Amino acid sequence: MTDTPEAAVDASETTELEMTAAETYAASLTERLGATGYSEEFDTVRVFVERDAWVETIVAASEELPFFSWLSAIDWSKTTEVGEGVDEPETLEERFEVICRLSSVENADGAIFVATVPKDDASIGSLTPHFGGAEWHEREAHEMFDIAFEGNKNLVPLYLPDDFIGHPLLKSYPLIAREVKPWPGDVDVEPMPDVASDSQDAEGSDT
Amino acid sequence: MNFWLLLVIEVVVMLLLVLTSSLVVIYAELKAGSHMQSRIGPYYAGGRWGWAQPLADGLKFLQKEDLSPTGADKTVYGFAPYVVLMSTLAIFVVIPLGPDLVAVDLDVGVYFVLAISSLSVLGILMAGWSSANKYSLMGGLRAAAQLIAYELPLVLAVVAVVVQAGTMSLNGIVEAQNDVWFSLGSFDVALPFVLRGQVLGFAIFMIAAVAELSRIPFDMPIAESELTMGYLTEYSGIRFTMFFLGEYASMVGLSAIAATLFLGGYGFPGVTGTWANILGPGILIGKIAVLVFLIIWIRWTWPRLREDQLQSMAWTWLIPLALLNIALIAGFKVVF
Amino acid sequence: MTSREMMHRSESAVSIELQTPDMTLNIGPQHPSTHGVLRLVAKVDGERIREVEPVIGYMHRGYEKLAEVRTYAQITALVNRIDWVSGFASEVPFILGVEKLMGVEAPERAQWIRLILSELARISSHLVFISSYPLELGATTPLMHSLREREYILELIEEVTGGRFHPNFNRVGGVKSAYGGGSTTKKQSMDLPAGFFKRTSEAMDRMDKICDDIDTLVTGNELIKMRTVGVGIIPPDKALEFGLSGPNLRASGVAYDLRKSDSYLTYDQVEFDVVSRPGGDCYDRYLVRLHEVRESVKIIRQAIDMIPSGPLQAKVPRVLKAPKGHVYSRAENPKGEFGYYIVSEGGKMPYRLKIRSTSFSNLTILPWILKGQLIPDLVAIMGSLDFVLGDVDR
Amino acid sequence: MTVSLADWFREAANWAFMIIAIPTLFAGWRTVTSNNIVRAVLYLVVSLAGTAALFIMLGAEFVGWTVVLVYIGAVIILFLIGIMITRAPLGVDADLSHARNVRTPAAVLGVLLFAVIGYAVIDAFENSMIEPFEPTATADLANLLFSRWVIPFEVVSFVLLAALIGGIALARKDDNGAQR
Repeated sequence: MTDTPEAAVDASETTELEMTAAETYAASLTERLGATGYSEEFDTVRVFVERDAWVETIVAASEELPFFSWLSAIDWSKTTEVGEGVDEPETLEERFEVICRLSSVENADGAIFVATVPKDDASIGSLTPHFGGAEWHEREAHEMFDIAFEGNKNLVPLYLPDDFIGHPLLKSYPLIAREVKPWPGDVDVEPMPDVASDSQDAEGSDT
Repeated sequence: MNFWLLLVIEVVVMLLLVLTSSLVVIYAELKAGSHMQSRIGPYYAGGRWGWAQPLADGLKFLQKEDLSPTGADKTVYGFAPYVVLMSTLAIFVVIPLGPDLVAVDLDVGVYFVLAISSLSVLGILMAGWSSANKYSLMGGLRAAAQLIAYELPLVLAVVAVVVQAGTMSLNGIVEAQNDVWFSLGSFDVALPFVLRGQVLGFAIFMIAAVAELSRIPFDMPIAESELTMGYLTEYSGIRFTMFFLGEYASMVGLSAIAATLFLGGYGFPGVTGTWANILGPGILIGKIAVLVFLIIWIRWTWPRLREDQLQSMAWTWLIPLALLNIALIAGFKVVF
Repeated sequence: MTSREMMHRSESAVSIELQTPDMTLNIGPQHPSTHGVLRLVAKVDGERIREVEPVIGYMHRGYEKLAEVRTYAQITALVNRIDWVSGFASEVPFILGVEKLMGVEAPERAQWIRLILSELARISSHLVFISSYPLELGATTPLMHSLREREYILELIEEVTGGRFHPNFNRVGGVKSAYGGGSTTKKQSMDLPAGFFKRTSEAMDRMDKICDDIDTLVTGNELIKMRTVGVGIIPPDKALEFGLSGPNLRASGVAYDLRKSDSYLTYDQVEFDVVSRPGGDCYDRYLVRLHEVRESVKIIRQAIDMIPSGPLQAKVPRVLKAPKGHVYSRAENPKGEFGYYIVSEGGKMPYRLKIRSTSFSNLTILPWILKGQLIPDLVAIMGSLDFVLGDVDR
Repeated sequence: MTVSLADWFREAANWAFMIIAIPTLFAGWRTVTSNNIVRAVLYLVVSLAGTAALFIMLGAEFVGWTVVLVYIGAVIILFLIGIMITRAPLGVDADLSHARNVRTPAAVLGVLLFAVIGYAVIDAFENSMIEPFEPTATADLANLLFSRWVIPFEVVSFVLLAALIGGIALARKDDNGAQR
């Protein structure tokens, strides 16, 4: 996979000396699953998976990470109707990322599996035959991003009314309320209290 | 003319008795329930202790709009509460308050009570079916299945009493319990049936009575968390009040029957003759109060059973036990 | 055969077609046992459920979209509205994630305060369960007793945060200066209100007492056992497959508690047991929650002894800007694993915020578990899953 | 001894009889003409209740209450449960409106039955009067039932079984419908 975000490191190149525990774990997990790459930042392990290998990789990973936590998607878009845009729109490749997190139930291990799905062919295999809990998550991703999950027989809207038009979590979907009345933005963010200089003796006030 | 006057007086007295007793029981339920839940309960209505709360509730219900669903069978829907209320009111007719204080001393008093009280099922089924609501229908069916299942142990428990007393007249049954059973020297002992080997019968009767009343732990017909309010779901205003009154009236009625059949009715050791007529109602009311409190207590303590558990309890426990009870009592009667 | 007879025949054929014994029962969205606006479309055969299709979304507020147009500080006001029964607990993982993203660490005292309030929120949430669950089975009295005790917890939360349900108390790098702590115009960080710890430990004594009361009133009650033991059994593998977490998972015999296995705040410094039960039925789910109240009491007692003095806020820049990155932050909420996956492209607002809400995942098992159950068991099972609709719909 | 019409109307008991009998007859009529099965059953209840009331008027209290307990309280209720569980639509049920070629023989049969029973009753009792308001002792009835009439009594109890079977038969789908 060539279009992984910049934080991603190719699995074969990670033989650096100063690897954190999470990074070591990420590297070994990626190798065991035969995934294309991984990234580790802020203790969050992401493992990149080919779209075609999506289902089997996750099923294989569930041997050691049996807890199906959630499934969702990210819309990487150069332009956004509302909210924060991407940092470098000119180099970004527009795509969906389908993300699914599995975790261990014995220790802190866990990983987010990421598969890239092109926007013009937004479909990926469904996890429902293997994880009953995936059905609702996939339905949600389907209605919010218009990603098809092949094999999920019940891809009807979960939250939205049946006659709803549009896919709200797409970056191209405007927030109607914002159109009517602009949000004041961060003007009303309350000022942070000045702490370190004159904080009270905390215990003193409590007796 | 005398007959008609007496009839009118009896009807009025009966109605007042039923109304006041159910209002008192409603109040008792409000108060006892709230104290069991560490609440105060009604407090303001009426000035002191919120005694007028049941009246105020009744007035509130009376002035509410009497709604009926569009798809309902209006006639049946309208008649259902009356059928239920009628069947509970009729019970009071035969309950003896004293040796001479009984509206109608029927030769077949017990039989009459059982026959009439079985009619309330009809009203409930009518209500459930005619409401055009699935919850109502399920509630009505549950009620009917439940009442039929518990009618049997109830009847069988009563049969044991009839066997022991040798009469179906309620007055006769009370008198049988006031008869001298044995003497300790010069001291004559009269015991109610519950102390004469009818403990099992009494327990079966009370369990079946609570089930007939559709109260917790047998309140599946109106199970709020499952069927919203069961067959009562669509009722409002005065018709709802009828069901509501009917429930409490039959609580009093069945307690009175239980007190009469098992606890000696208006009888009390040492109270005889005219005194029995004067003190009889008070004694009976005291006994009813104990039973009513028991029923209230159970309600505020237990959860509800499941429909199948209720059925299996009736068919696998209560009915065999009731049959055993009859056999024991009959054997007892033959031997002594 | 005359034409009249033919017509009659066809009429009766139609009426036979319509007499299917299956009835479609719409439970909710306004129904006492659905805790709000959940709707179940159930195909029932008498009282037996053949199939059930949960319909959610009546409370969908689009928090994931809203979060994309709000700054990190503003989002904290949203997230405690997800699971309002334990509002504070939903804030914690988010704020921890943002702090991780920004490289800020809250002072130790603030961490302890978060821990205490999280546990108070857990007790409050579990008390709601303990009160409402017997109610769904028909017992009304435990409701009053445990809600009365919950009031003491809510008062404590209000005393510190100013809000009973929506505290909005966390700030990036610490907690808000406590309500009632003194003037906030002097721009100094105020501490907890005077006497808070004393009142907390008094409340903890009450919690022990109410647990004992509930034990005698509910736990040992034969009828409660008849209704719940062996009902709605979730085997551990199914629980994991459907992403059940929290007490629901622990009742299936999986002792998975993020406070132990992926410790955050200062949970590694306190001693407590992870409550788990092997049965996986409704009764076990109830018992796990009841015992967790006791464990939370234990944790809070230790925290009161161990809390250090110090500032409540770390130094943070006035305008909060996160670096580029992905962070998944999770915490053990009263209802289970609560997580936020924050994707930042640099800037004041997240590029994407995925909220892993607990009740949503816990409810995904409904169609599987309700199949073939009785309607009274439906109530028992749904109640035992302890969901909040705001948490399901987000 | 024959009574004139005026004498007949002077008697309060006869008025009571009319008050009970007319609704009973009407309910019986509606039972067979009603288009809705539940309503038909409810009319049957009214007609049975009227019958019970007539029995009580005649002093046969035990029989009267037996009709209430067994027929209304048990048979009808079981029947109602049976049809409500399976098919109890509100409103008009087309299935119940019979063609004329069914109605006419039924009416003829009914009239014939009435004539036969009426003739038999009049033939047996003619003008003998029944003393009003003197209930039969239940004990006597019991003695008779359990000595002379014990076998008919047991046979009659099959009526409950018949009600159950009838309920099942109604609930079953017709052969041209799908089998459960």
